[in-house]
This record gives sequence, structure tokens and C-alpha cells, in this order.
Amino acid sequence: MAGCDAAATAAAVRQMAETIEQHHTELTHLDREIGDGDHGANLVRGFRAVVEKLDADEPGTPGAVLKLVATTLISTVGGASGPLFGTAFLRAATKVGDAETLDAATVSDALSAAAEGVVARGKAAVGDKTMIDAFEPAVQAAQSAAEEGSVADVLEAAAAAAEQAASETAPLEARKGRASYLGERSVGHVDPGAQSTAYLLRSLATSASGAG
Amino acid sequence: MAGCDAAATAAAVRQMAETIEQHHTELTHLDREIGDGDHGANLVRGFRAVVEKLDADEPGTPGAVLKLVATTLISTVGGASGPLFGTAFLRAATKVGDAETLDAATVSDALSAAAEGVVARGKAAVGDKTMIDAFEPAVQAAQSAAEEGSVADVLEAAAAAAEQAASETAPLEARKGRASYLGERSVGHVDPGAQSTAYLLRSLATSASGAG
Amino acid sequence: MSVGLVVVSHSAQVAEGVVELASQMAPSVRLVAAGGDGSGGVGTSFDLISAALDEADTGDGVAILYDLGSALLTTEMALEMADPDVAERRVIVEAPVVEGAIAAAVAAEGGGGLSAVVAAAREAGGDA
Amino acid sequence: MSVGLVVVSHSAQVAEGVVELASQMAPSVRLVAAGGDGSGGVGTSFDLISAALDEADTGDGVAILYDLGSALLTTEMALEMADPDVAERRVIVEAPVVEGAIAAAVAAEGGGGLSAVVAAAREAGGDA
Ligand SMILES: Nc1ncnc2c1ncn2[C@@H]1O[C@H](COP(=O)(O)OP(=O)(O)O)[C@@H](O)[C@H]1O
Ligand SMILES: Nc1ncnc2c1ncn2[C@@H]1O[C@H](COP(=O)(O)OP(=O)(O)O)[C@@H](O)[C@H]1O
Ligand SMILES: [Mg+2]
Ligand SMILES: [Mg+2]
Ligand SMILES: [Mg+2]
Ligand SMILES: [Mg+2]
Repeated sequence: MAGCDAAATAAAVRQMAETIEQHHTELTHLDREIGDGDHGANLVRGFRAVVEKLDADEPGTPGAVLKLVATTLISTVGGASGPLFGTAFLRAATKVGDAETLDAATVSDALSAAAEGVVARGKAAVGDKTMIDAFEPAVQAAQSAAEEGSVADVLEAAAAAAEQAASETAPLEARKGRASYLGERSVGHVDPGAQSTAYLLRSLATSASGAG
Repeated sequence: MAGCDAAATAAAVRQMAETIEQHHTELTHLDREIGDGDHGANLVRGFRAVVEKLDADEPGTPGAVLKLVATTLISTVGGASGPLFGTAFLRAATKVGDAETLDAATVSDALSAAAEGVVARGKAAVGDKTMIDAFEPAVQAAQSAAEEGSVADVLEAAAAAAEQAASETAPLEARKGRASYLGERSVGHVDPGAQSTAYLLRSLATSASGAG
Repeated sequence: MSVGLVVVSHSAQVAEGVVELASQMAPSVRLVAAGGDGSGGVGTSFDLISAALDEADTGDGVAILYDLGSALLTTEMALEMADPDVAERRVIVEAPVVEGAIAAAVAAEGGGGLSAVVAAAREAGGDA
Repeated sequence: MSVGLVVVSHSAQVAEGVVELASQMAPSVRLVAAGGDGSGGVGTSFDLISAALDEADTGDGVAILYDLGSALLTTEMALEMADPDVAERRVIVEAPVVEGAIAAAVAAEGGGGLSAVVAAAREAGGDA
């Protein structure tokens, strides 16, 4: 995207919504294995509501777009991922403030703030088999990339790290969220929230690289 | 009652049902103070069902009548007093066996068995502010009276003791049943189940004295 | 088959809602609600509970969750009146009714035996 | 007035049933159900919870009971988004949802303040 302005941010959000539509069956399937089988449906409901709001009235800054995403997800998702992703977008929105466009450092900082928000909300640590297991490595990778890369580089690094990390949640035993009810039986399945985090970051990277 | 046979037992049970109809508003009122306000309605429902069954097919022994009362109360009362009074009548039925008529000793023993059944079911001790506070003194009084008295004497003694004891539940703090949720606030109110126990025994005494 | 579950509550809505919640995490477990007095009111029903116990029993045992003391009394009564061979594999669990039922259902879904299911319910504190 | 209560559950039936049960022992307490995702499904709703918190709040405080971890997350979110002056007198209680709600309701009915109501819920084990 040519300068990460409000329009580009909104376009990236629409792309995230599209990604969720594509993957919701798989996400629901993952959640059926170690949860209540609604993660895909939850996110579809949330992102459809986001797109409706963007269609109705697209905000004028990247931060305002992110805030709209946050409040909409919080009100519509209906599962743990609602307040978690909601808090992530809310912290990211606060971090970018009323900047007209976002540079690589800001995007990386926003990602960090988002991950911190998820930790503050859900109290999960790396290794608990949650979306944090995808978020944290993504933040690390983004920070390194931000030192000399573009926004696209930052998001590409984040997405690649999250994808890798999401797949690595399979051998973990869940210690937070519903999957923790399963104890050892949660081993052998990828965490749905880690996987959706990876998809969302991949979608952002695709948007940023201009291909989306 | 002229020889406590099946017909006299059934008549006494109908008299109990009548007593409950007369006092149900008061019992409900007591239960509203320290419970959920349904004790009167619970017993009315139970004893109406009992009378219906007696009307349909009156059993041929006192024990069978008591057993019918037990199973009907158990199935219809819907509150703690259902399994408690149900167990009481069931134990009494077992104690009297298939005797054709009941004498004073048997009535007293049946009362003891009933009280033991309530203790076994509800695990309450004297002083916990439950129906046991009326039952236990009634049993003591009945046992003394049975040494040389008639069935009517036994039941009169039991009723008088229960009435006295029920009123003395007021200063107690509830330690069993719903009223125990109230802690200290249960002090100052008569226990509904102790009061209904007193009414039921009074009704039996009245029947036995031939006035019922 | 797996261990079955009966949820006894004074409220039909609570019992049915708990079954709804637990079934999401345990779609193949036999979960049976026994709530209310059987005629639309608040209370417990000996007959409803007895029927629910039979319905939940696959032969592998039944864990029973209840809400309040008087539900416990009625449930104990129902166990006592049942065939002792059958009653033996039906266990009343001292656990929070919602949290315990979900934990028990998940344990049963995973193939846990009666004692494992009971233990899961007992340990449930609702901090997941 | 007295302390109000909000029951947050993933199931509308559970939340409403708990309110029904608790109101029997606490007819004058403001008890508000916030169950389900707000559109008939299982889940929690930020909007429902936020509205319930306002409805239960008489000014004397609100004790909040919840069923599962994700209900806690949504409820915390709702508290954070509310006016801090108001949020301060709204307390999420770690207690079994059914047993805790009944104990809390009884304490509130008896005129207990917010901390007494919260303590009553916490101590609730359902052995009455
Ligand atoms: N305490 C937590 N901290 C971080 N992530 C969590 C936590 N609890 C749940 N999650 C994430 O949320 C995902 C489940 O989301 P979702 O299915 O939408 O919610 P629910 O579990 O309420 O049905 C999990 O896969 C996990 O990644
Ligand atoms: N564990 C117990 N042991 C003995 N009596 C009890 C016990 N629990 C409750 N009761 C008696 O039951 C009475 C309440 O009966 P009722 O109102 O019909 O039932 P519920 O409390 O279920 O609404 C109490 O007043 C008390 O006398
Ligand atoms: Mg889920
Ligand atoms: Mg869910
Ligand atoms: Mg009552
Ligand atoms: Mg009752």
C-alpha cells in the first residue's frame, strides 16, 4: 500500500475480513478439537460487522479505523477472542494516535502494544497455547525488521513468524482458555486463536506488499 | 380412632391434608422469612396428591397407607420437605410392617423411625433450626407416653412437645437447609418445617382422640 | 460409550442451559437436564431426576451435579429407590453445578471413566 | 436500596434461571441476567453485560458472577470501558456462578454492603 494511510488501513482490514471468510471453516474445525467449535463463526460475525461499519462510514485516520475494528469486535464476537482481539486493536489504535500515515516503526510499535494488550487482558504467557504464542514471536520479528525495513517488511516478518509459531502450538498443552479443560488431550492440535492470528497477520502483510 | 387400622390411618392422613390446607398460608409466610416461600405450597401440592390417591384406591393396612403417603410426597412436594417427610413416612411404614392395627408402642416406634429417617436424610442435629427440632422432642415425649398410654396419649404427647419445640426454633440460627444462607438473620423466625411437623402431629393427635 | 451426566437444578432453565454449554465441549456425551419441579415451577422432581438418571446411563456410569441442598436430598432419595446394582455406578458430585458439569463433560468426552469424570468436576473452579 | 447483582453466563437460560432461583430468596434485590451472545446463541455479549451492569446499579454497588473464563474477559472489558467512578463500585466475584449468586443475593437482601455481598458469594460452596 502506498503510504499506510486511513484508506490503506481500511483496505487492509477488509482484506482481513476476507481472509477470515476463507479460513473460518478451518478455524472452527480447530476449535472443535480443543474448544467449543465457534472460533471461525465468532470471527466471521465480528469481521462482517466491521466491514458493514466501514461501508457505512470509513474513518479518516489509521487509528480511527483500528478503533472501529476494536469496538466492533468487542461488541460482536461473543467469545474470548472478542475482548482479546478487541483489546489488541484498541491498544494498537491508541499507539498510532491520530497519525495520518503509519511508518514501519509505528506499525511495529502498534503490534507490540497489541500483544501487550492481549497479555494484559488474558494473562497468558508464551507456551500456554493461546494466540499469544503467535503474537509474541510476531512482535519480535517485527521489531527486528523495523530497524531498517518498510511497513511491508515489518508485516512480512511478523506474518512469517506467526505462521511458524502457530503451527508450533500443536505439541503444547493448553493452560489458558477453554482448551485448558482438556489438559493433556489438548496436545496434538493447533490452537485456533494462534492460527487466526497468523492468518490476520499474513493478510496484513499481503495488503502491505501491494498484492492485496 | 377405634383401633388404629387402615381406615383410621387413612382418615388421619386426610385430616393431615386438611390441616395443611388450613395452615399453608402461614407456612409459606414463615418460609418467605427464612427460605424461598414455598413450604406451604409444597405441602399442599403433596397432600392433595395423597388424598387423590387415597380416593382412588385406599390401601388395606396402616403400613401401606403410610407407604402411599411417602411415595406420593416424594414425587410431588418439590422441595427439601418432600424427601424429608417422604423418608419419615417411609421409615414409619417399614416399622409398622403389615400389622393390621397399630398400638401405642408401635406408633411410638414408628415416630422414632420417622425421626431417624429425617436425620439420616438431612443430616441435621437438634438445634440446627429444622423440622428435627420438632421431631426429636416429639419422639421423646411419645416414648414416655407409650409406656402406659394409648395411641391417643402417645400422639397427644408428641404433638404438645412438637408445638412447644417448634415455637422455640425462633431464637436459633439455621445451620441446615436454605435458611442457613441467612446466617444470623434467620434468628427471630420460627422454622417452617418445624412448624409444619407440629401441625401434622397435632392433626394426628386430634384424629386419634376421636375428635377428628 | 462414555460416562453420562445428569444436571439437577431447581430451575429447568439452569439445568437445560448447563447441558447446552457442556454439550458444546462434549458433543458425544449423554447429558441430561433434570431441572424444575416437573410442572413448570421452581423445585426438584424425584420423577424427573429418576428418569434422567436412567436416560444418562449408558452402562459406564453417571456423574450427577446438583445446585442446592434440597436437590441433593431428592437425588439421594432417587438413588436409594433405584436398583442397587444400578445405583452403584451413579455418583453425586460435590462441585459447583455449572463449572463442575462442564469439566465433567469434557473429561467424559475424552473417554475418562467415572472416577476421572468425578475428579474433574470436583477440581473445577471455573478459572479456565 | 441494596447491592445489585449481574449474572453473566454463556447461556441465556443459565443466566435467567439463576436470577429466577436467587430472586426467590431475595425478592427485593435487583438481579439482572446477562446471558448468551445477544442474538440467541451461546456466548457472551459486551453490550448485554454493559447494559445489565447499569440496570443492576442502584448506586450501592454491583456484584458480578460469571460462568467461564471468556465471560470474565468480556466483563472486564465492559468494566474498563465504563466510567471509572461507576466501575469502581462494580466487582467481579470469583465464585461458582449458581451457588455464589444465591449466596450473594441473600446477603444483599439482608442489607449487606458490597464487600459483605462479595464475601458471601466467595464463601458459597453449595453445601446448604
Ligand atoms: N486467556 C487467554 N489469553 C490469550 N488467548 C486466549 C485466552 N483464552 C482464550 N484465548 C484464545 O482464544 C481462542 C478461542 O477463541 P474463541 O473460540 O473465539 O473463544 P471461546 O473460547 O470463548 O469460544 C483460543 O484458541 C486462544 O487462542
Ligand atoms: N437438611 C435438613 N434436615 C432437616 N430438615 C431440613 C433440612 N433442610 C431443610 N429442612 C426443613 O425443610 C424446611 C423447608 O422445606 P421446603 O420449603 O418445603 O423446602 P425448600 O427449602 O427446598 O424450599 C425447613 O424449614 C426445614 O425444617
Ligand atoms: Mg471457541
Ligand atoms: Mg465460545
Ligand atoms: Mg421452601
Ligand atoms: Mg423450595
